[in-house]
Amino acid sequence: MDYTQFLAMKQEIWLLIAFIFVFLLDTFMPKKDQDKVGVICCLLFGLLTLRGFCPTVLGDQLAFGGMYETSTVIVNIKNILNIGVLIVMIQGLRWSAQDMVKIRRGEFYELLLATLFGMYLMISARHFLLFVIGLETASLPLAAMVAFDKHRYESHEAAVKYVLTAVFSSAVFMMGLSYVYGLTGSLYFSNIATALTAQGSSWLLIVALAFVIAGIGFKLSLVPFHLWTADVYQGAPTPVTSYLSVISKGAAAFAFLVILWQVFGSVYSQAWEWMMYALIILTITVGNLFAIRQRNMKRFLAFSSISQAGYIMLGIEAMNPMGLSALMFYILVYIFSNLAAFGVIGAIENATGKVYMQDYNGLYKTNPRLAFTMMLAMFSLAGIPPFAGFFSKFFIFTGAINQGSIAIYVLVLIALINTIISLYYYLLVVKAMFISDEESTVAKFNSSMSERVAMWICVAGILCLGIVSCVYNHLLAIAA
Amino acid sequence: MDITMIYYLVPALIMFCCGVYGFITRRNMIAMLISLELMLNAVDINFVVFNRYLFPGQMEGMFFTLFAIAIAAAETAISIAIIINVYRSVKNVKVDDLTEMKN
Amino acid sequence: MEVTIPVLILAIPLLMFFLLGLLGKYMSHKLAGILGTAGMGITLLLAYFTAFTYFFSGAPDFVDAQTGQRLQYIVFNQDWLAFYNNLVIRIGFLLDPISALMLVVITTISFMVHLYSNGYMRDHHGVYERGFQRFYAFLSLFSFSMLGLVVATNIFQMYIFWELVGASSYLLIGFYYTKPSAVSASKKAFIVTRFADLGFLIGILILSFYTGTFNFTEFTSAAVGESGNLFAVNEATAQGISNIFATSAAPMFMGASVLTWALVLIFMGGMGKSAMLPLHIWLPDAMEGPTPVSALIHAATMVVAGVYLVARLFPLYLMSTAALDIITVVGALTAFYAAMVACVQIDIKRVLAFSTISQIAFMMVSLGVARPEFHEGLGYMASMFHMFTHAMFKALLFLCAGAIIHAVGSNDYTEMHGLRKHMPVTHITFLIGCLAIAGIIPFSGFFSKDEILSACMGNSWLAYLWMSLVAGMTAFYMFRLYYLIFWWKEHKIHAGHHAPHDQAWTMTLPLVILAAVTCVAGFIPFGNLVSWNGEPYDFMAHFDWSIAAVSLIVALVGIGLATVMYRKENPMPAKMRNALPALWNWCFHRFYWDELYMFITHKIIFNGICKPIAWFDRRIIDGSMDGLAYISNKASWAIRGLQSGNVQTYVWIYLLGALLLGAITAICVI
Amino acid sequence: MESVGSIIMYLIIALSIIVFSVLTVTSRKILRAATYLLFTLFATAALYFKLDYEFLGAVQIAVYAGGIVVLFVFAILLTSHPGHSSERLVSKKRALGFVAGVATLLVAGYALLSRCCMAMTSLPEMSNPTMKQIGEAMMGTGEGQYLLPFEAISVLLLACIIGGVVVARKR
Amino acid sequence: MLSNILIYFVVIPLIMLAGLALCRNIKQIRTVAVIGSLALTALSVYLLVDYLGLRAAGATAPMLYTDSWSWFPQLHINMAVGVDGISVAMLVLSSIILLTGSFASWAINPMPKEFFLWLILLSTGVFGFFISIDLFTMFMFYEVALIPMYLLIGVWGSGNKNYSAMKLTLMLMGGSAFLMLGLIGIYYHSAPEGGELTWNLLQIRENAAIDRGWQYFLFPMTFVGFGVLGAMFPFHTWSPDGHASAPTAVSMLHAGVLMKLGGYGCFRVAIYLMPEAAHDLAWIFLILTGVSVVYGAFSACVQTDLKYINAYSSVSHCGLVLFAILMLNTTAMTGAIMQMLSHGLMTALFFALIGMIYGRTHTRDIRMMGGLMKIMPFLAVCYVIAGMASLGLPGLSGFVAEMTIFVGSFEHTDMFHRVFTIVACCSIVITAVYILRVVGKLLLGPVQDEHHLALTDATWWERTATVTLIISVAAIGCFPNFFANLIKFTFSPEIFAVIGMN
Repeated sequence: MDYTQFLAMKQEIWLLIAFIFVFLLDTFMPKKDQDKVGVICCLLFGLLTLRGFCPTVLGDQLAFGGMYETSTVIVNIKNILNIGVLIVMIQGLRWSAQDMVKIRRGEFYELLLATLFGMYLMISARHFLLFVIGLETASLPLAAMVAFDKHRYESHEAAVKYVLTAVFSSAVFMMGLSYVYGLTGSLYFSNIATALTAQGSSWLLIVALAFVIAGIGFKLSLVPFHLWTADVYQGAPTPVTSYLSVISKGAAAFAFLVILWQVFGSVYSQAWEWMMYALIILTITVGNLFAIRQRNMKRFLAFSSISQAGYIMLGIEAMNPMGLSALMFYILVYIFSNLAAFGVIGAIENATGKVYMQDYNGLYKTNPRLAFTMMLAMFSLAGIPPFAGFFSKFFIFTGAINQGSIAIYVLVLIALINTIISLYYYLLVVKAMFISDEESTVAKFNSSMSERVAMWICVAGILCLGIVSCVYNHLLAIAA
Repeated sequence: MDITMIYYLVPALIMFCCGVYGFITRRNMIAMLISLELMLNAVDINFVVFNRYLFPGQMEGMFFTLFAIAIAAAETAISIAIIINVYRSVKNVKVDDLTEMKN
Repeated sequence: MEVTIPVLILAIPLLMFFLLGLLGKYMSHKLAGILGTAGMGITLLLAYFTAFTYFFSGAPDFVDAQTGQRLQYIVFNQDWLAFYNNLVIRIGFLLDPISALMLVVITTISFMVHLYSNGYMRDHHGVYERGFQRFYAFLSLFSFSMLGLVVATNIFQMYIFWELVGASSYLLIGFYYTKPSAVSASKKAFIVTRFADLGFLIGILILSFYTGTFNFTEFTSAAVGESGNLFAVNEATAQGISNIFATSAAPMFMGASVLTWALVLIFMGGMGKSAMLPLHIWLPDAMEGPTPVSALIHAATMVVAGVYLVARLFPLYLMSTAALDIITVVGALTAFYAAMVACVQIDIKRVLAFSTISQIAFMMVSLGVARPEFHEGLGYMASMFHMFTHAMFKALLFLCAGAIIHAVGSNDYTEMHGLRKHMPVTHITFLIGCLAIAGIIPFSGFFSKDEILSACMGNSWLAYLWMSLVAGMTAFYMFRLYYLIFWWKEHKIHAGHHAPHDQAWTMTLPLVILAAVTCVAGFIPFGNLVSWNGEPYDFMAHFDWSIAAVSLIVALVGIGLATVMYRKENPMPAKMRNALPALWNWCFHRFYWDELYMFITHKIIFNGICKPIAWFDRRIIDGSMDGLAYISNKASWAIRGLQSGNVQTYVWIYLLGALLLGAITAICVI
Repeated sequence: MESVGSIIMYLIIALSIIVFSVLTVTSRKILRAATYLLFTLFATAALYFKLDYEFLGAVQIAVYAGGIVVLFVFAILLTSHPGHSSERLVSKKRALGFVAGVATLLVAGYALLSRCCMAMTSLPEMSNPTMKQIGEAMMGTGEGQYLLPFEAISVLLLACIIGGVVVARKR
Repeated sequence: MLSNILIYFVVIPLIMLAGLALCRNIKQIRTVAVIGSLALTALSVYLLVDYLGLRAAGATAPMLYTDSWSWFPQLHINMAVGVDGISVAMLVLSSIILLTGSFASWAINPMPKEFFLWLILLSTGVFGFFISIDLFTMFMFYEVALIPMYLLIGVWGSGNKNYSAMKLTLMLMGGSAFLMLGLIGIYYHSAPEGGELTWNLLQIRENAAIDRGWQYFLFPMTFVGFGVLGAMFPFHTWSPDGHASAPTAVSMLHAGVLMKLGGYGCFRVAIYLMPEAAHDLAWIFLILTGVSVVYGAFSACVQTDLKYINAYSSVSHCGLVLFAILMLNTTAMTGAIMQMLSHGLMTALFFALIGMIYGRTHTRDIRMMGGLMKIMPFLAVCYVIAGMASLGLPGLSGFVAEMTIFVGSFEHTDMFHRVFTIVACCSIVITAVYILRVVGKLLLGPVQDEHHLALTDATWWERTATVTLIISVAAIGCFPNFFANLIKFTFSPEIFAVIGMN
């Protein structure tokens, strides 16, 4: 029994320490200093994030008999998630200081850290048991977070929908796993892969795989496993929505990639290639079609994030290092873009309680900075150069086409045509803010320091990530 | 007669399908959760049976089941907490009534 | 020859255009008029000098010392736009008999018109019309373009100036731009000629593609071949040029050789500019422009560009007699048609316009019937001769008409009657013009027309008879006009202003000069100067007295008839008109050509093509683009039921999705 | 060749699993449904015993039957009035559920049967895992040992407790 | 990096953007805009002179001033720049139109700062596109140039601006969707098996590794992709609406420069890189473009909105550009590029004038106006000149371009090309019809609306803008050989060798 193996899990352990620290702080801090919990938590997590970039955490290692893996790529993806979580935390400061919420704000940060821990496990797990635990850790406490706004009915409804779909999908997922186990006799990724290479594809495997894909597809909100998404995003408190839409999705995407490549890589063309084609096309198209009509900004972004998930899947479909790097880069850019959008939505919601698109009419005249940030976010999500979104989209397409078959060209073409639809609805927001002649219903207001900091970070990311090529070059270098 | 593996797998599958049926048809959310327990239980049976029949030399399936039971408990706990929360707010646990957000 | 003078001939009018156009509004009207006239005067002198040098200096550049043959001489030739191989548009200055002749004609008439306009473009109180400077600028632009056209060294240069001439004609016809009729007339003129130019352009494309050159010298020398070798002086041929028509004659299209097609299409351009049937409709309307403009552009210079074009390419046309026959037929029909219409018009400028059409048709016929084997290509020379004389007397007639209109204030002859006492100078000069056009010896028209008839005779007797008839009609309608203006009983009152009288010296002087030229021009030994191959010949040798006598008689008959009918007010015309109402109506309405065109352009092209296309574009093409958006939107609404809000439905779709995904993949893959 | 007793045992277990499952999801009284669930869980525990996983069977009874079902009962009692039975199901919904259940059964069943050589495996010999083995596997860090999941699930449970507290707390 | 002259075409706009962001009032904004665009014009003229000097000194490389800075090395993406005669011509064109556009939007209202910010961002894209020889950066700049249009039209436009702006943006981005696929496809076939892939145009051309089968797929993708921006026949419908709604300077820049991106791209990417497919598939696009030449002209004949007329005229003229490019020979292509220059200038002139007229009369319906020649002679005369250029009057730019195209197109001897050439030729007549119709109704004739009599003629900045454009139009028209030689030298013979022509 070699307990030094825990040292491989530096990031997880630091995260847990932070978690416990916040827990203790929240429990034992005097009532009057409670409002500092959020800031302390942000600072702490900021340090943690910075620490992630230290060279000491790097290095490939398999621990716990191959159950846990850490590598440069994994550390990087965790760092990417950390950045996102940090922004979410900063954005959440103002929200968590509200009267209705502040009594529970310590728990908000604790749950945030706990679910992040779950995501770390999902990413690092090389054994399905650990993976399932990670998955559940990442999704169950989130249900509590979704239900955080007790004074809002939508929050309850969203929580119910989330938790019921989540447990159902975990049941389906585990059902699939049980068949995989039956076929291969192991839950270690490497062993399964070896066994599958030997036996190839079968009905049972494909059905099991479909269940597995459905289980993770739930987290990624791939169509047709996406139906909870919009309702939950709409109902959840805005910081939780942004957390769900970027961090949870990003982690799931990477975990999905690991599972499909490492575990089922050998049955790529025999099993999941076509499944993924179908899912990608469905996801992008249906997400887009639903997004066209939405007028609630959070719901709108929910559908937009569904279709974004489809683009992320293209990186998985590529089955090559370029796809991996493009996926990481896409998630990174997506974090900044989407969080910028949610930052603006949250700021406006906190100040005025308005979340509908028509409330954004003429926003530029009253709150030009918010409008500008929102526009950048929309352009980046739509993939307009020179913003980061363009680069991420371009690279993910390039990565996908690297796979080389004619089918992938068709797939990419469909995805590209869908970008037009998505551009349409992103422009609707821009139109409301800049073009609409109506008087703005949102009066001029000053957003809080924390919101501004978060937005500045996001804007900086949107503007710089693409043009400053070293980020992607780094990701590509480590992926190769 | 040999009680081969399929004899265990099929009842488990039926159990799972019952769970699915219940989950989709029940209006009471707690009843839905009960159906869900059936599904999780079916999964557990599967793991155990595979482990026992095909890979008797190791304990992966068994351990998975062990942990799955814990996970099921956690799931149930948090689900019930949320359902009770909803009950407090709307005095009702009918899933059909929670359709405010749609389209 | 020095380059300076030819360059100046082109540059001065252009300079004047820019000077008057850009700075005109800062000048007094008078200064502008003087500047314009002076500029043209200098150009006139330079052009005379150039022409004189060409014809009479005997320099080896211009005339072959041995044979006495006149040569083509390129004074300068500047590359303007290179396409490929030798296909280069050049801007140059070609001197040969016809271009020298045209230089003289254009500058003379242009100068006269410049001078004349000083008087014409003022009202009776001496107040200049609005836009006077602009008028002179446009005149200068026109002169520049026309000069550039005639001295073109290659067919593309000709096309360029051809277009410029059209544009300046557009500007001048539309000079009174607030008058809707002037605006539509100018538009019509431009579009009709533009349509003709399309043919010209395609013709050029065909010709230049097969010959690999634009240059006239190369066309002609190649066309004449080794035996003629006449214009091939200026190292005309690059490699393989003698084979050009060996190739171009070979490709056939719809039963005719490519060469014929090219020539016919090029002639189409000429038809447009020279108002040949059926592209003549713009010319009568063009009379909406100021009368001096009509004199310059629509009588003397621009409208003969078509004739000039055919003459320029005459050696080529000789290779395709089919094309020449087409020219003859078109010309003959036009001549007759225009003469018919001219007989009944009441607007004096209209009459002159139709007479112009008819006379140009004479020139066309003359070219069409010209063959080297008969009278050494007399038709060519006759055509050029007639072009020259016609320019003079027709300009004279127009300027007279202008003077009359200016005096009376109307175009309608019913307002005139009996002006001979009030305007004696105008009367005499007008009469001279009429006699000339009718072909009465010794006025210039007699000689030129007689040679045309001779040339017709040489080709076919039918052409001769036909053209003689037309000549008789010419005499008739011109004298009809003459009597109607100057005879009859004068109107008692010319309400509102004092009685008409002869105009200022600036207006009468050109009349007198032109009349004088008309009297003597017939005696110029034209054959010495111009012939189709440059070889001078004695034109009297081809003078057929019998034909001359016949034509004289025909003319006299026409005059006599006009005298009988129109000398005094009498019921005969009305009787005639009642006797043949249909014919009269058709003639009066110019055989309904305008209505036909109106129908084609408005009903068929505008309503039948443009509008449907615009509709198609907005509804079908654009509609399908909008339709895509519409479909996406509809689809979006159609599938919104998926998101029913009930979590159990969500789960159901989830599970079914997973099962289908698995099952379908499994069925497909395994 | 199994002993008759074993076969009878099997039949009882299988039958009760199936019957009680069906009853769980069809009974209209919710408390009764919870009771049927309990029976199903007991039958499952019996199945584990029959397959020689005594420890697992014990856990099943302790955690599931003893813990979760009690939780359910409390929840039911909290949220419903006594004697309250659920209304009749909408037939459309029943059809949906039926389709989903049968489709799952067909697809997964066909998938299982298509690997018939695997499905027809008969029961091999196996030594009962001793508590020592189980304990070592639970605490070990090597391959086939589960210290890390064990630790991880503690975080999960802690997080769920916090979450449950957050949600259930009155304000 | 800054030692390369070309990079300044991007750097100067970026500096302008920064400068504009700091501006406080309209005066400063104008100053920045004018100084910046003057600097760009000066730069482009200097480049033109220097380029010709280098060529005269015997530089024979297909592109000069080439330079390449690594950007995403593993993906072989570089910021690669280089120009040949065509790009130089386009750069000159763009800078002139930007300059005149700045003058034309002298009194833009409201939000002048934002307007110029977007306008300059747009021109950054345009300049970047023309100097790039790397497909990725080219594409990036291409899209940078497209998107500001949405806001420029949406905020500062008129009429049905929301719809138009959305339609324009979506259709153009739709084109670029095809384009992106085409470009990525080209990248993956840019080198022979095992070779180093590249985005660099010249390198791809040199490798000539795209096999014919793939070309059949990639050529239509790229050609249609760029063709949408070049207003190719079924995909042109954004143009009338978009132009009609756009503010003056935007119409100018869009029709004058942006649409040229399409033609330029078709040539530089689709045909240059995939000549075989171009040769084999040209007939499809020849039919489309040949039709669009007359189709646009016919449509223009019945429009009553000035901008619609001009937009359809652009469809016709730009159709001619693509038509000529597809003729695949030096002469026609020279003509195509000249037509791009010519159309760019004259259509910018048109839109500037229409904007100025609209700014005064507040209507663009030709039925509501008349006799403007009397009221605003300067603008009217300029309009006539623009019209004359458009209908191909010698001495102005339209003529030389069209003639070059026709002569080039006529080099094909087969019936198909001949027929379509003649069809295209017909446009010169139809063009005359609609131009004269407008001139007749709008400028000539009696004054239609008494209120118009009080209107004023052009202001000094408007005069500056129009006169600059007219001089440029006349310069091309009078000295075509200068431009023809500038362009012609560029056509690398090898692509024609591939096609088996010239």
